[in-house]
Amino acid sequence: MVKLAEWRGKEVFGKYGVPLPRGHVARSAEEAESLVRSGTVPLPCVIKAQVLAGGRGKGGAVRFADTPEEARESARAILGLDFKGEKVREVLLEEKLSISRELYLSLTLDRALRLPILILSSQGGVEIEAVDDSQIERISIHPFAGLTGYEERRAAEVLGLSGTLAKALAQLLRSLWRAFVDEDAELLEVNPLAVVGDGLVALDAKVIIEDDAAFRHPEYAEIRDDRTPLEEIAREKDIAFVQLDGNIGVIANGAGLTMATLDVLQELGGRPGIFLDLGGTDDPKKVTEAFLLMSQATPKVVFLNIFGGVTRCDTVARGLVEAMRQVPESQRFPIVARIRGNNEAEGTEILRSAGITSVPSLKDSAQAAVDRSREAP
Amino acid sequence: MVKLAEWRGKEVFGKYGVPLPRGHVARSAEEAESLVRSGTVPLPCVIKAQVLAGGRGKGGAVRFADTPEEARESARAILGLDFKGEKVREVLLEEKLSISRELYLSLTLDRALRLPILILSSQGGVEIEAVDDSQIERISIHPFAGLTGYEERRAAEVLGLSGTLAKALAQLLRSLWRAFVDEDAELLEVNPLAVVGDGLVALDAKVIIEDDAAFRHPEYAEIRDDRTPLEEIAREKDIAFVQLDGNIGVIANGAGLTMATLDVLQELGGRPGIFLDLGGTDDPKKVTEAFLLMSQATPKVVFLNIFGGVTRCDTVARGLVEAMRQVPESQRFPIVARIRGNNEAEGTEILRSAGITSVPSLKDSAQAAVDRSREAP
Amino acid sequence: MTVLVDSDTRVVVQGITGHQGTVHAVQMKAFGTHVVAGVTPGKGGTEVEGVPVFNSVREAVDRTHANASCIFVPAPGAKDALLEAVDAGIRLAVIVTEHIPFHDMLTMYHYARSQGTRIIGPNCPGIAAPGKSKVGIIPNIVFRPGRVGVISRSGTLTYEIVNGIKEHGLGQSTCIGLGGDPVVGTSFVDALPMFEKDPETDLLVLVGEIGGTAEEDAAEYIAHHFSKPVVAYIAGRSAPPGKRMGHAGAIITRGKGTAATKAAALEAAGANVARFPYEIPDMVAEKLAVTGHR
Amino acid sequence: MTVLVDSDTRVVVQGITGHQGTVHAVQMKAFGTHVVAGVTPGKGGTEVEGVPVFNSVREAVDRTHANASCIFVPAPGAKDALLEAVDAGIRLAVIVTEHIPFHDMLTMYHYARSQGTRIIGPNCPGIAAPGKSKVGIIPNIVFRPGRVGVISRSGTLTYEIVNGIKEHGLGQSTCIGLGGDPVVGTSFVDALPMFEKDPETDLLVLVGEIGGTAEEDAAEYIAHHFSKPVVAYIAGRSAPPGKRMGHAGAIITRGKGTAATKAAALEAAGANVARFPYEIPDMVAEKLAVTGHR
Repeated sequence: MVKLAEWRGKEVFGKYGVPLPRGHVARSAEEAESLVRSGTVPLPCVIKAQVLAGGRGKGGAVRFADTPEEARESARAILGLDFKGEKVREVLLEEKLSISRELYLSLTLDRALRLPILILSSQGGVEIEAVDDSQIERISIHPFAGLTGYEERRAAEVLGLSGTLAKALAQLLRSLWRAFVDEDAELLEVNPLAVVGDGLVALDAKVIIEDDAAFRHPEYAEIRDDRTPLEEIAREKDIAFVQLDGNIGVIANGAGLTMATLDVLQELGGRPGIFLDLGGTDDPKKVTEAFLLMSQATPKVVFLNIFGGVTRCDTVARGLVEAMRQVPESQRFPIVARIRGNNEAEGTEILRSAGITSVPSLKDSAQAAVDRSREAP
Repeated sequence: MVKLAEWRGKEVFGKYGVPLPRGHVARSAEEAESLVRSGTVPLPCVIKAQVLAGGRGKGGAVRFADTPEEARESARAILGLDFKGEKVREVLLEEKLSISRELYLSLTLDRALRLPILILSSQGGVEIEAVDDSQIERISIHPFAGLTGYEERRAAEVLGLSGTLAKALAQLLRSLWRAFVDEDAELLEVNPLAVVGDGLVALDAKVIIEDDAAFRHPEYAEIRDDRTPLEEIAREKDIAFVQLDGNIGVIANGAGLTMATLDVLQELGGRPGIFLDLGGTDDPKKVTEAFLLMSQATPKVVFLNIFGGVTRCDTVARGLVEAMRQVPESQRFPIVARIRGNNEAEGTEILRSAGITSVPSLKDSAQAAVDRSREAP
Repeated sequence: MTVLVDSDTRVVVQGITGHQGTVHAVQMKAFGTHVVAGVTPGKGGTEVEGVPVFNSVREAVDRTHANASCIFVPAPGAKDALLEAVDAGIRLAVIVTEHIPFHDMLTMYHYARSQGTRIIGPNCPGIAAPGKSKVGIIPNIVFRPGRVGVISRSGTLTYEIVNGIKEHGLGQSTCIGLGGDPVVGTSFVDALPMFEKDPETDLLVLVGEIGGTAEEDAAEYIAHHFSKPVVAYIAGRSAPPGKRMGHAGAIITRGKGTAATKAAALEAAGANVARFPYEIPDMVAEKLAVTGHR
Repeated sequence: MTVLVDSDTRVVVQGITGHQGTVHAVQMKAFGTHVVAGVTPGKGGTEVEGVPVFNSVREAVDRTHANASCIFVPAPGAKDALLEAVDAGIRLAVIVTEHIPFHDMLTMYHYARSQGTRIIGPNCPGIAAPGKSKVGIIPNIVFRPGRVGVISRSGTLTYEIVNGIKEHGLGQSTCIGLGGDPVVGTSFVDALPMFEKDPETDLLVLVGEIGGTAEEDAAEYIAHHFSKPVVAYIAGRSAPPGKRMGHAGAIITRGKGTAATKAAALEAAGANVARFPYEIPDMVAEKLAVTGHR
């Protein structure tokens, strides 16, 4: 998924006509000051760190300014902060508005209903997880009907809006609905949605675009999300790769089998640290690349657990042997292997020639991997 | 329905990206000449009368020009023509293209399927009614699926287009489909759709917009269609009014009853000439207006056939009496009345007071109307 | 249930606070219909002629167990009203509203169908089963309980014909006015199987009109699947081709859908086609006598 | 028909000329499936491994009476491929393709449903009934005819478990890999009634994973409507919250949909939940022995 920073999310909102505070992003204290001096951002203003993690207000990543100098100093204080593991490289400066109420609104997918769902609460401005369920309304939207007038009216009722504000809400919902569909969004969240005078303003914007729709959204291609550098490389090579906190590297094929492998290792007392899902491939090169990637993550031991379907056992064995040839002696790691399924015999034989024994039992092989991970280095 | 003149239809097409010949509308011979001199319309060009009736080519309403002077003279020859009852007030000047094939394509509604339908033929440039059914392909489009790739491929196959031309067709179909939906069209017809080099060009454009969708298309409000002036007045007053060739005026309520009334009169040897459907109303003023309108059409006799439901008999009777008070003696016409249904007794009594007898039997009253229509004036 | 409605039908009137909505809510009640709720957004909590008004159909259904809707909401809001009824679980929606753009009706029809809701209309007088229930606007005075089923694309012409049947001393089982728009929720072909199955219907009167091919399709169905006698009438024999005759559906296009083709198809399917509407009651009585009914 | 497929299933492979399409067409044939046609626009008239290729699904259906489709068309064209299959009258579509945007799947799912077509997948290994038919990509070698039903959201983990059942000397009635995407055509709750009704299934193995509430919903169904013994396994116990685990569906959100909540719900519904995947065959054998089967 592509999680957009607040200011990028607001660009998307703006494109669809969602009302926003006047504001601009800045990448330096000086830029922040000049945005205020030029009147692009009116005073008083708020300066917000552009990070993906929540809880910025409490975490000191949001400040206020009444003068250009204060804007500069606030931006300076925030830029370069390490906020929950993210380095702050951008701040968003926005006019400070006089807010009478804070509401919550989001659009996402309800998997069980297989319908987009509008989530609403009159308790905005706090984490929605903390709001009591009785204060949250869910309105599913059928893609063939689109957002209907009666759903708009229901939303206004839930949020306690009437008259001009109800009309503003209907307009905003239509904008968000169009954005949700046209941008292939996974999540559009406005929290808080502020009542300002007789209008509504999206004070924050959380936008997640679906990865799978990337082919029709080249405009998001260059946007960083929350992957580690190795995860980013894996993504380019179309390998699912997640770094966790542990020392056993796991290479398996298929999300379910990979997860089950991690589970087994953990249940047996091991600490799986890297998970690498080959997916379905019959290209030995991809397997080689996966192992080279794994070698950069410096696992103590690697557990290879393959059930051959689309991915054949001999393909994996060949890719592994080639990877071992390429990895420098110093970066090598012990390998515990279990390859089953299509072309199992050939794969097992190829591994044996390279000095690696494939143990058919998942129980025994996983135990062996855990044992190796506990040995002194 | 709002039938657009060719040049207006092409404006709609252009808005959605349908490829068109370069051209411009002109309302005088001088304007035609200057369009050519300024290069707005390249030479050689074609000059076409902007009328709604078909068969312009054979009817002398299409001419060609190689020079600005010829353009002026051709425009002069066409402007002011009386073409099948329509006075030519506008001509469309367009570049003359080198055409290798002429195809047919339209989008309309299939009532039985309740689906939009794409009609295609490789035999373009002639009236589609004249094309053999085996040469016509119908592809229905589901509104929830939209126009799909496989439908586009099927269309290309039917029209015998491949490669670049198939891609051009897909693009054009998508444009037309969007226009059909977004403009609330009843009919979009391109005949001929011309193959020009390795592209497609819509040489003609027939666009009919649905009347009922007028509330979301104020842009079509001022466009004339093929109503007579009296029909236009009726439309403003929300009365269905059609002028035919006959001398009996019929005022009834509801399309079905009105048609049945005309049928009965005709079967009995009468010639119904004006049909006026009051629809459902309980406003005597509307009834009065309907009679005043009828009086302007100078019928020999008027047959009033009402079955009271939403429209109550007493309402109709009151409206009629008021109308008779307003119509000058010279424009009065004899009235044969039959009013049945809701509040029949009151209505009948009101008419009797005004000297009009309501005959309950449709058979007898219709016969009376026919008899009156045959009397010497 | 006779055909679609019976004494278990519980009606919510959408747009009840409008003039037509109020008038016909009263008329439906007078017919014996259980009019249990009205809906007008913003008017929730009020009453119209003793009928409680709610802000939404969902609320009306939750509170009154309404299972059918009669929609009077003007055309620009009609699509929304129908979608609301469908989503609230209403399974029969009679749409009286006229002038609904057919593009809207396409969405309404296919959406309702996918969710299992039957639409009658739009631009229709609705449905009535004398002695049981009426959802719509057909005048109460034309009815009398009996065994003649009526389906029609017209409004007032239906009243005329149904009234003629009553004045002849016969009565109706169920009468449905399907509406004459280009896209209707229920066509002849959709309605015919219900009358075929209905044990309370002995004979069917089918009232068609020019435009479209609904009558030709009905003839096809009747020929193969309909066992009861049919008396038919087609309006529009005198209409000139291509002229709009009030109903958007009543356009003769491309030589198909004429009164002549429709009448011929129905006769070929075994129906008796009346030349004049006032002949229908006699033809019905005769047919019933021949087939041993009545 | 066992569950969805049997020896009357006639498969058209959409995207047959692609590498995966060809490989699995061959594998399906080896399984005994009637692979009657392939479709690749522009390649009509050719053959792939003895299977005739057509330009459109309509043509394939007209010529070969295919009644099921196996879709390998890459994600950007997958929606179109499915709509084409539905419109051509295909009533079972197995979508192997991965990375289909869920917005596309919403249209695909609701459109297919409205037209009466069942989708399995997307991003799924498909369905197999050993000795009868296979539509999809599950390796042939893991199967053996028997009386254990299997439904799973995973791919290779399913192969692993089904293979374990075979190696234990048991066999399968029908195995369905539902796919792990956020929007799937067939969920556990949709598949459970088929296995309940299937006379060839004595016991069901349910393989779930973290994310969503499909397993909790399944538990609810099992508790009230499923009479056969259930052995379950949930993958992802060790997954940290909020990390994407390969499947778009495998995200733990808001404290719901964890392995613990799923396992607890299934146990409360009477299922036996395995701690390790390799325990499943023993548990199945034991359950079958207890209930007197086998």
